[in-house]
Amino acid sequence: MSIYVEFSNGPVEHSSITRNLTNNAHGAQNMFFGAVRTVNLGRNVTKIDYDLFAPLAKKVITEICEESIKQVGENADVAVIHAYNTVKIGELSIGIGVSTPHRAESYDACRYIIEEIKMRAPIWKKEYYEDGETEWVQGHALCQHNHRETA
Amino acid sequence: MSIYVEFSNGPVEHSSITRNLTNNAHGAQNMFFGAVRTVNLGRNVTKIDYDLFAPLAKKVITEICEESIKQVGENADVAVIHAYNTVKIGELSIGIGVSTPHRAESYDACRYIIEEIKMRAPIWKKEYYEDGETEWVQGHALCQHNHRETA
Amino acid sequence: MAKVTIRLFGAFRNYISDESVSLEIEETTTAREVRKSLENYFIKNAQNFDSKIIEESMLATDNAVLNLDDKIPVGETLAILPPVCGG
Amino acid sequence: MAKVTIRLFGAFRNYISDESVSLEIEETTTAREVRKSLENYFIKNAQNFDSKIIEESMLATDNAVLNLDDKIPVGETLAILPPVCGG
Repeated sequence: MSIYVEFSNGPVEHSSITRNLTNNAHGAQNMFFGAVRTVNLGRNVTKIDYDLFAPLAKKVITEICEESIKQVGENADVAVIHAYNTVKIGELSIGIGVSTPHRAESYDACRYIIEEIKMRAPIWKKEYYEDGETEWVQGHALCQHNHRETA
Repeated sequence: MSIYVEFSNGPVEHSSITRNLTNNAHGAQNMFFGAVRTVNLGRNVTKIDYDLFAPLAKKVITEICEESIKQVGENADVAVIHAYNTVKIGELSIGIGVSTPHRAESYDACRYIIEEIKMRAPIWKKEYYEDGETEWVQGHALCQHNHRETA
Repeated sequence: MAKVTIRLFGAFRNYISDESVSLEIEETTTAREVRKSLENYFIKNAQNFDSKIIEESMLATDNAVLNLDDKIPVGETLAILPPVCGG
Repeated sequence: MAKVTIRLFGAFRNYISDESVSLEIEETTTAREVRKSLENYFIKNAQNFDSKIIEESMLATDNAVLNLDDKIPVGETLAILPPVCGG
């Protein structure tokens, strides 16, 4: 079992996830990458600036990874990299990679991690639009999830 | 919508999947890679030789991709690469990549594709063990799935 | 009578070193009959042949798996496909 | 009284250009009270401030999101976290 959590100044590269999955006992690798899309909620996006609270984000994402590994039976390696600062159209804001002996567990853990990151990780994004406007994207209010989990 | 299906003489590279997902309207990429594990069913594996019936395999995998895209609402790009001949420990035998506007669809389509390939694609593997023995791995009997689907 | 070439895959390669087998068949025969002829060929020509693999295998063209009752398409190369395990 | 530094994230950066705000607080106060003081600070110092964002935001240390009734840890830098949308 290994967990690798890192932040990237600018876009994430696919290879920075794939090179972290090297466990020869694992026959399955599932990966998720989030990319900046040209259109969000009907507006033409040109780029996104990501803001993150690094110490807490690292702690929360590591906890999420631990939870996912526990759920699939402990034998899993996980790598997560999230971008901060500017990510342009087509570039990657997040990469998640999970390897496990068999495939079902890799899909399940990878899905769990992205869903929880979206709900719990202290990360924000400011969209820049073609018309020159900008907006901090509406998100999910945080709760004291971590307190409950670690209590 | 695009579908890319290819076969690789020897191991698949992660990058040969990632470079095929370049749709700027797609915010989500899910990928699955199958790797050769050190141990299968309690025996120490040293390598696997893959045998595939190329024309039918390409047709069947393309049909599976089409089905997956239809299931998630048409707006998806898919790339599948399967190895033939020798793949060693830690190397990749298959890569699947799916991009969609949002994440749920990318996971669902990517999962559908690997499950169906395992059941329907005319591909076989011969394991080589540390003790010098070899064995064609037991698999799933084919049925006339394609006939039914396209009827 | 016509000659049909059947390509071998997977575990069939355990039994003979050739990549394909040629059989004389009736032009109007079915996949089931060809599979039976192939079984007889292996019983005659291969060491330790286990007929179980034939029972679990399907004939196919380049484009489709054949139903056992399908007529064999004339002039096409066929393939015998044992149970699959790709991925 | 003690001084507490609160780092600003996300939409809070719309209102002032600083990366953090310093407030005088009572040493035994709660997260709820500090959040209220921060709201007052923004109402006074920022143009077009909408209190809705404060109601949906949580205070946190480097290690944990604070409950509203939690006592503020003395001497630590805090952060005010608006609703999140990572990934």
